[in-house]
Amino acid sequence: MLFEVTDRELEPERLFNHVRKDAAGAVVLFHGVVRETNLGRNVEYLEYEAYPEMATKVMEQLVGELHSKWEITDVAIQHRTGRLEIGETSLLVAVSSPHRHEAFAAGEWLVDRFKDKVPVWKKEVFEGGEEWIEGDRH
Amino acid sequence: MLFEVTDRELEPERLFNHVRKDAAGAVVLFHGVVRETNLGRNVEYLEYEAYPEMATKVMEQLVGELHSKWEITDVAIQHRTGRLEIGETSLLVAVSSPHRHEAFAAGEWLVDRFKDKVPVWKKEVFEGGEEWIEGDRH
Amino acid sequence: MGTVKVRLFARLAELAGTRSEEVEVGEGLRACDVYRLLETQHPAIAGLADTVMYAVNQEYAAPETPLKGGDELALIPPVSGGDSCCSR
Amino acid sequence: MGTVKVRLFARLAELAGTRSEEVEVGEGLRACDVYRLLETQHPAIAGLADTVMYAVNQEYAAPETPLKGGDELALIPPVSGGDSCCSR
Repeated sequence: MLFEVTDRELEPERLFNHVRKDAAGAVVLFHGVVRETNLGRNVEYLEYEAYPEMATKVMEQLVGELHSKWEITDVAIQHRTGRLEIGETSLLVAVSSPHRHEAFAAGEWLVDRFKDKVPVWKKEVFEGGEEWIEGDRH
Repeated sequence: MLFEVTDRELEPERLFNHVRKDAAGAVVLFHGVVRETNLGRNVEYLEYEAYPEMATKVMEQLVGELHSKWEITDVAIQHRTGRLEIGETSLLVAVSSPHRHEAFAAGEWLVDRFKDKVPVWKKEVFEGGEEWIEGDRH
Repeated sequence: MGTVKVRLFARLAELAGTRSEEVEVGEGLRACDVYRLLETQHPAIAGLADTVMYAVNQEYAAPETPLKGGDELALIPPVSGGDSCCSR
Repeated sequence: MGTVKVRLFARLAELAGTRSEEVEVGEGLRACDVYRLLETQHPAIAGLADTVMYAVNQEYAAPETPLKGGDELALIPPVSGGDSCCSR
């Protein structure tokens, strides 16, 4: 398992290489990307902030739960903090498995749980204002 | 939409860049990878063969159907032909969407339909023999 | 009435020892008739007709589809592209 | 009885104008009591206690969790990491 919170550009190729194993026939790589609009507003950029020490502990628990639910070969996650422009990747989740349906299901579950549990926040700076986004109302 | 059958190494970064648009918040990138074992046999390598002209037509139909089922921003697919070693990527499917659940669902659906419909075949060369794999018994 | 170009792939191509054949179009010639014709020329593919699908001009077509001069007929064994995962 | 390190994040940190506070541990001090204490020092965060979750030593904890010297208490506003998609 690999988990990193970083203020630098995320590294899909590195995460792919981390989870790719000879026993795995499928790798699902999810990219969460900054969109140009949200709640009907024109987004200028996002600011992400994390509580990294706790994020690491929560991720370890989630990945433990994931392995109890699906046959997963390996998992790698990166989240970016700081200022992100439209089109930049904020979250990368890579999941490998012998079986593609398990890789898809586990990847989707992990992104959902991440957004629900991991202590990371974003402030949206839009035309005419800014707002801390709280919870999944976006 | 981008669809290619090629005997060269597949290009995940290029496919990501192709489907990444400012309206899309999620990109799901599926890698189908050659596994070391299949049906309990030790695989040495795979040989993929395609009927490219027909594969292109079938893909266009599938992508049309996909757009009628989900809100998808763009799709890109590459399939590799020729000899593939263990760990190499045979199929790449990239799907972008404003909404991550639609990107996951559409990506999984497209891989399933691809394996069911698109005229591509693989021969498995294993320790002690070789066999054309027919259908999804693998 | 012209000829039909027949394309063979994967196991069928290997068994028949050819990837492409030309067949004269006779009155009422159907896709499945072409398979029977090829079976007599390439006995190694005999008995596999039930597993094969047909494509006429790059689209899946019923075995009874009538053929005309200039058509491309493909004999499609069960496909197996994509990943090397089982599907569960 | 020592002190508790309190960490604030995101909107709470911005409203309070601080990311970190030290609080003396009194008899029976609970996580939610710390919030009330901070409300009196930083009135801008008043009224938000219902939206906040607590973490003690980097694990989610109930508001009634008792604190001891050396603990790290974090006030966690509703999280919003990950992609910028709505979840449908």
